[in-house]
Amino acid sequence: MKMVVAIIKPFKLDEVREALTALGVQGLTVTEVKGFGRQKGQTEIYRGAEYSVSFLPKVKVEIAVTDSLVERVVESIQKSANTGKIGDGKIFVLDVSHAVRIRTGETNAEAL
Amino acid sequence: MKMVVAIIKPFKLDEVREALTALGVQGLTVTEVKGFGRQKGQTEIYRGAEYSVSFLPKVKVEIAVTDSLVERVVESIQKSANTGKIGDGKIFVLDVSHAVRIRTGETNAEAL
Amino acid sequence: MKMVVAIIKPFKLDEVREALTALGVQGLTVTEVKGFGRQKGQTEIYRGAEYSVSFLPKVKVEIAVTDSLVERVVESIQKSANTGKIGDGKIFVLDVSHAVRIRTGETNAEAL
Amino acid sequence: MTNTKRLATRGALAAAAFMAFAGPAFADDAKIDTGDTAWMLTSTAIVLMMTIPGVALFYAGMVRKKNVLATLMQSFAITALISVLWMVVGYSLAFGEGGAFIGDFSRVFLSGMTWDKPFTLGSGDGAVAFTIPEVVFVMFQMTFAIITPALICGAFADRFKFSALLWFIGLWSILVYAPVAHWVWHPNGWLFALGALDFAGGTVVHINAGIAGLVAAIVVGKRKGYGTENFSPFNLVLAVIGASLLWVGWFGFNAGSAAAASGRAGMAMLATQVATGAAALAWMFAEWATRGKPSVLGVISGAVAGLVAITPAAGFVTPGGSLVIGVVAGVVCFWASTSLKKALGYDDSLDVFGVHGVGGIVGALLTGVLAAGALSVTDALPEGLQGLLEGNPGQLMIQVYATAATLIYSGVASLILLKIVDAIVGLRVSEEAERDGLDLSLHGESVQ
Amino acid sequence: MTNTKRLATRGALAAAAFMAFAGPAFADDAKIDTGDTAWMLTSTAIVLMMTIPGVALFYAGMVRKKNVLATLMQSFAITALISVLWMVVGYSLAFGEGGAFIGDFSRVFLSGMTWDKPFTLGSGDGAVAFTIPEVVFVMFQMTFAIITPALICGAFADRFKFSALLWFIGLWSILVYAPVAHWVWHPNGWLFALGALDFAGGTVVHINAGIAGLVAAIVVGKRKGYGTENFSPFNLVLAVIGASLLWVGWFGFNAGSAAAASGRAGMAMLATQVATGAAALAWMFAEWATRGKPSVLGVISGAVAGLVAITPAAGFVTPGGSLVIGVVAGVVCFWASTSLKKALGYDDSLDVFGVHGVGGIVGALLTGVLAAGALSVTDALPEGLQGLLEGNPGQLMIQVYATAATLIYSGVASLILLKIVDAIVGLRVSEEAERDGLDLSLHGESVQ
Amino acid sequence: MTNTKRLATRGALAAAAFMAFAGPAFADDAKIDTGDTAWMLTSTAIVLMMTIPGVALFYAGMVRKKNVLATLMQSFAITALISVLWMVVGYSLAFGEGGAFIGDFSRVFLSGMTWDKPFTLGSGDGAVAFTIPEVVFVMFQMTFAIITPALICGAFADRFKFSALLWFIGLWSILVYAPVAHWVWHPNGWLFALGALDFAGGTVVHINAGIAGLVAAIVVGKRKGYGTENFSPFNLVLAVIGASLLWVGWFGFNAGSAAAASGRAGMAMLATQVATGAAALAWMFAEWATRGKPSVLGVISGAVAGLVAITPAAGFVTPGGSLVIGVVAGVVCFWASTSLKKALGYDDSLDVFGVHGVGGIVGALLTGVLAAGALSVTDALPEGLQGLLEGNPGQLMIQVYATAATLIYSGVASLILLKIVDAIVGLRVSEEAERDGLDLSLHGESVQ
Ligand SMILES: Nc1ncnc2c1ncn2[C@@H]1O[C@H](COP(=O)(O)OP(=O)(O)O)[C@@H](O)[C@H]1O
Ligand SMILES: Nc1ncnc2c1ncn2[C@@H]1O[C@H](COP(=O)(O)OP(=O)(O)O)[C@@H](O)[C@H]1O
Ligand SMILES: Nc1ncnc2c1ncn2[C@@H]1O[C@H](COP(=O)(O)OP(=O)(O)O)[C@@H](O)[C@H]1O
Repeated sequence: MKMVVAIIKPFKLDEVREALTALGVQGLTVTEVKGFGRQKGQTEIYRGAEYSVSFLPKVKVEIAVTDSLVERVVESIQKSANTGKIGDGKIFVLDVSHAVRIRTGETNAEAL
Repeated sequence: MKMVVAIIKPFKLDEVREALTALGVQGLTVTEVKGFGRQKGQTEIYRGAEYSVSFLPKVKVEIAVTDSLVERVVESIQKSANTGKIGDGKIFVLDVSHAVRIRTGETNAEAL
Repeated sequence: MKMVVAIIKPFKLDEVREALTALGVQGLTVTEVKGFGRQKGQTEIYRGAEYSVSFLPKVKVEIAVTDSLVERVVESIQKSANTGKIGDGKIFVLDVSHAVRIRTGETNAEAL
Repeated sequence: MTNTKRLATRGALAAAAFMAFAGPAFADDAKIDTGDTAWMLTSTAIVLMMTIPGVALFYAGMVRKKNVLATLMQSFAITALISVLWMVVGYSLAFGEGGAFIGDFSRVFLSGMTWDKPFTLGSGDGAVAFTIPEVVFVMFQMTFAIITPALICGAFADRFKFSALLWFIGLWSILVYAPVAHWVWHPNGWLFALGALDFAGGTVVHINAGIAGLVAAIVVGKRKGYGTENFSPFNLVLAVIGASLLWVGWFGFNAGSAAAASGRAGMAMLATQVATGAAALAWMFAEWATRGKPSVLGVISGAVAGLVAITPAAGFVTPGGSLVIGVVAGVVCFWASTSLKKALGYDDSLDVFGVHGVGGIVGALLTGVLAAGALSVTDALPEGLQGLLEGNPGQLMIQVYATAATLIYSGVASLILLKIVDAIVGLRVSEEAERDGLDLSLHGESVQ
Repeated sequence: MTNTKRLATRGALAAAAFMAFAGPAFADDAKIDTGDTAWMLTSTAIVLMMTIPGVALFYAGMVRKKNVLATLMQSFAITALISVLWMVVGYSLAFGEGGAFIGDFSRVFLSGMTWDKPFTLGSGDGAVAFTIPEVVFVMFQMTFAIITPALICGAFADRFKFSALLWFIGLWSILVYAPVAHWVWHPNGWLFALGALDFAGGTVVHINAGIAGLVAAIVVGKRKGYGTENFSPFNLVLAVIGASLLWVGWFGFNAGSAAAASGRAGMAMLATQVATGAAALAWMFAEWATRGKPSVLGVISGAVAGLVAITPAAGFVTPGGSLVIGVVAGVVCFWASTSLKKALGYDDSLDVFGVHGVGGIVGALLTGVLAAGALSVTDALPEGLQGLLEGNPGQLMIQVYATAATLIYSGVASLILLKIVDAIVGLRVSEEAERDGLDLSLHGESVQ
Repeated sequence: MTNTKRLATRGALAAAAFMAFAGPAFADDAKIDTGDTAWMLTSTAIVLMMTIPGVALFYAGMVRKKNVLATLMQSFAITALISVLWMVVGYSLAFGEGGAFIGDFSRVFLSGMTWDKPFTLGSGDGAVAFTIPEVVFVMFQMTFAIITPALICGAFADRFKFSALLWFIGLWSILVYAPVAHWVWHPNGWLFALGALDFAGGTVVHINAGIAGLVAAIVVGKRKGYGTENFSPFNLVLAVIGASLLWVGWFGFNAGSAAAASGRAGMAMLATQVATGAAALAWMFAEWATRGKPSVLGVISGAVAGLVAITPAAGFVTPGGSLVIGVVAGVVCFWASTSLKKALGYDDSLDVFGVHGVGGIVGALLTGVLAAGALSVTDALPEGLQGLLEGNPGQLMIQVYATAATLIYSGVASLILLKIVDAIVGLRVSEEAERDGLDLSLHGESVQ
């Protein structure tokens, strides 16, 4: 089982979620994060001081999926979150050695 | 060493923390997240428009533990976070290859 | 490839970022989290009730790096985030099996 | 006396009623009344409070997080802009002698304005005499000139360029607001002469802003994601503060329109309170019945609908009449802001038309129905100003007429102004700016 | 003159004092005083501001995030509800002629109310003549009728059904508020006749709301997690805004209760300011000394405690007396809201009893101690209204009596009403609704 | 008449102008004017609102999240503290008869203050007679004594100890504010006698607070991270609410300083509005031109700069004059708060000096340039109070003199007081407390 972690632009969240639902993904977890990368932030003004905002608002989506689905999930995120502009974000895949559904105690694939 | 990641209902946080402390866990990290899953959100009304809120507030708890403790930690979360109702959340276990305590530079088991 | 996850004190974020940039790290993702550990929080007062705040504000920094850089990244965080006081935080290293840059579709090392 | 003439008199008196039923013009050495002046100074302050922070917060509380500051900015910048424009030329065009359609340039830069003796508006038979000095009248009216364009902004929230806003509002204030105010409130104005009843600005302020907002919303187009994305408000707390300050400030608006600390001001305040409470409850129960829950946004919207609808009627109706106006306004504006808007498909972001336009129309017409003569008896007009229910259908026709005239003039003129501004600076921000939010893209700031 | 009679006179005069020491009833063609009317119109506006947004924010700032909107909703909906009820029947029951215990139906729908001449309350010897029209009196009193039930809601915040709230508050306003107001402020009222001193509503508003809140908190039961979970406020900024607007608005409440723009109004304003400042400092230092830090919640709670305690005394005490009342109120209310509440174990969420109930009692009793005759001298009562310190222990006994009567009547009647409403619609939301927060479960909205 | 004498007369008249151009002292049985009193009661209420919640929010909205509550706390605690101190001794030192430099102890605990007849300030030829009772004058002035030190706090926001704040502000109020108020506003005061024009407190309030803030910012030192970390405001919404309430309340401040509900009050209100609007626009366009975007913080800062600059001039200048003052203040304060501050390198956190100090100086000097005699004509002074433009360069010199005197006295005295308080309790929190934020470390609370 894998954990797919995607850092995307916030306004792409709904699109990504729909793309994933279409693949049969039934759950995911979303976190508001700030990203630092090649994309440069806008400049904020404050009483004469100017701050170039180096951290930009991003959204982190975490989806635990069975190994068989990983590839399609990654691909589908890559497509739906893409705008072609710098700052579109990254996808990372991590190993999950065990998963449990709290309500039922089901494990691994059944837990998703 | 493992990283136990649990997505739970926010109001269960204190209970889970106490259960873990009882097991001897000395630290954990908590993030406010939004979850999408089988549990359906309430409907919000806004000037005639109705939005069914698909993202629900959840809490993510991350606990790095030694391999020997993993099983008990997972079990204890599963029990203390359980309400038996849909939306109780998931537990994922990931591998950690290395850990460091910033203050002292201690590593791995001693770092926790 | 590895994912370095560091839980640090919020006011150390800028220092850590600069240290990492000096190493050639080009991107990272930051999340506001609450930490529970050995460091005890301040006491909040509320109309006679006193709550010792057990969760303290921390910042989680996630940096995906190539295996060759891991050691230096960990070391550099450990140095720059260090104050020598309790609560300085932890660094965890996790395995990343795959990485993709959404904009271009580049993978692994090129994706970072 | 022919019917027309009788109506004309009636009109003059209606406005005179609005102007505190003052007697004949004071001799030059007359003294201002300190009590009346105290109340008008206070009213001025609290009507300013209706715009900043009232409208500013009411609107900012309904938008998404990324547009909160830009929304506040609109009300605040408009306040600054109109403060200067009104002094330079607006007041002169609205309240200068002029003719039936617009004032003149006699008060440009407020030259010739007096400040140490009671003020008489207009001249000859129709003149209306006040017990307060002209400078206080100028200030009180300025706060009305400020809030009206600030109200419009809700219709095109989340997508309007700030530079375009300054151009559009500046021109609109001079070319739409000033003339309409002259029509209705200056003794020379043609709607005044016709006998239209508008105690505190149902036509001049609310119908005027409502239709301008609707036109602007249509011209500028829908927000990206309208109908599909969740546009629910970032922080309704702000909207509740805004609505509350609107309610409080509206006492200055309506009771202040008596232009005196009089029983008539008290009656206007009472009518305002009763209608507002009734409208808030009516919207709340209507929503509760049809959507299953009474929302906070609903109850405050209902209150504002009630405040709007009672505005033209405040000094002319009994407490019972206010209750009726409130209930009708609450239900009708609820319907207009939900079902009607959906059916017609325009994106009036914060329901400026649904609440101010429709509420203003409801109020203008019901004033023609419910006006109670007993409240406006004078020697010259022993039966007072009566509405349909007291057997005077003519009044309702006049109200229809005044409403239609305002809708048409304001609608057309706003359209033309928008097209001109669009040609010069463009009305709408870029798609990216809209997505990133106006706070950052227009003003370089954000709410954290 | 027997002692009883003397007291009765004293009572009538106390109220007359409250009513601006007016002279004999005006002849029918008397004119209203524009200055007094201006001040009463203003006072009405700022007392409304005390409830919306004042109390609304003060309370919303102390609850958890999930209940912020529901808490605002309570104050706002109550404002709407009472605006209608007061006009329909509340005013008539409170200020209609009636007898010693309640008014009558003579002013239902405000029929018979006059608006163009000065108003005389009551009739015969005890009548109190005003220089303002009745409609302004109706409006001013309405704002008191609105804030009192809004205050109650803090006691059962976070767990009360919204439907139950409307029922309970509606009935309470008619069956508890109106009679108690009649007792104390109508010349026919038995506490008025007894000579109880209550300048601006210590008994009618604060003790009344405080005890009703306590009873409601006990009947509805504790919040889930009380004593174990961290209930600290989501956003104290809102509470600070609320407390500030309460302070400002209280000038209308207390100085407005002079019913005139008079020196007496000025004295009441000064007493209010001094007591409030002193109470805020007293609570702050008491907390600093016992808990180690001066909290923001503490200093604003102290200010409100001072405002409450000075309310019955405002027109009767010297600046020095106000200082004493402020200091005592600050310390005692701090103790009541922390130690006493803990000891007794009830869950009065936002300390309605600890601040309004206890503060009201402190004020009512200290008025009996500190009343300075010199401030209320009239021809009929050359020594003025004196308290214990000036050698009149009888006044303190009367104050005890009035306090006890209010506590008992309001406590018992509130209990009965709560039981009735519980039987019909149920008082408390489900456990799940409470956990998810009232914003979402009752109103389908949330603060983001 | 020698020139000196003429100036002295002019001075007395300037103040008399400020004091409503009252006639000779009233006979003992004179009646207070209810209209004037109504307006002064109202003004008092809205000037209080300027500090809480006005200044409190304006400042709290500009700091970082961890210091929001501590910033609110400063304004609130100061309000409480000065309410007591002013009554105990402040008023007596400021407005007691005394000499040229300070009042006396004749009004300690307000003993001897009258409340039921019109008040005359000072005695003999220079006496200024009012139509309101002394108690109302005491209250109105108290709100000025409250806001002045509250303004100072912005300069050392984010790093000042709360205990040090109470000491410093308490001493400052007595030893700096009271004397300067006496100099300028008491007929015995030496700047009054000199003929300095200060309608509503340009020197006493703004220059005074501005220079004290600058000195304090320098003495306490820069914030950790100044110049390197991002200090951008947590929630500008609060700052917008604050600025809006400042604008509204300033009508009480400036028009209230006419001490009557008069045409002069109306003129002051108009001047305030025009200057404020112009300054907001001026700052906005200056920023837009030089930084590329018009910020919300900019436009509200501009508005406050305009309010400050028009304060000394409000009753002495024409609408055109106000416009000039507004534009100059907007541009100059923008420059002072950005370029000048950067160049000099001090850390005045919220630009107290840049806005209040510099704006106050701009206003004081331009009053000497633009004063229009026609607005202050009396029988005794047929040409009125004229400025440089009307051929009276002497007035500008006097203004320079008064400005310099205030800057020097307040600067030096503040420095000494700060050093004393530093020695006793220490001015600055620990580095750790500053890092964790003052909310938690000083008050044990936080905004969630
Ligand atoms: N090495 C990394 N580790 C973790 N997160 C990263 C890393 N590099 C980039 N990110 C995240 O991805 C976001 C986008 O990266 P950026 O370099 O701006 O553009 P792009 O994705 O187009 O290469 C960043 O804001 C950051 O949140
Ligand atoms: N595949 C997944 N990957 C990551 N998070 C998930 C996944 N499925 C569910 N979640 C998280 O778990 C929460 C609960 O899931 P849900 O399907 O609603 O109920 P249950 O846990 O009872 O099956 C979701 O809100 C989401 O945050
Ligand atoms: N086992 C753990 N798993 C996850 N996070 C941890 C763990 N232990 C500590 N942390 C995080 O590290 C932070 C610092 O830990 P703490 O025990 O207070 O001090 P120190 O890092 O000096 O040992 C905690 O607040 C928490 O966020």
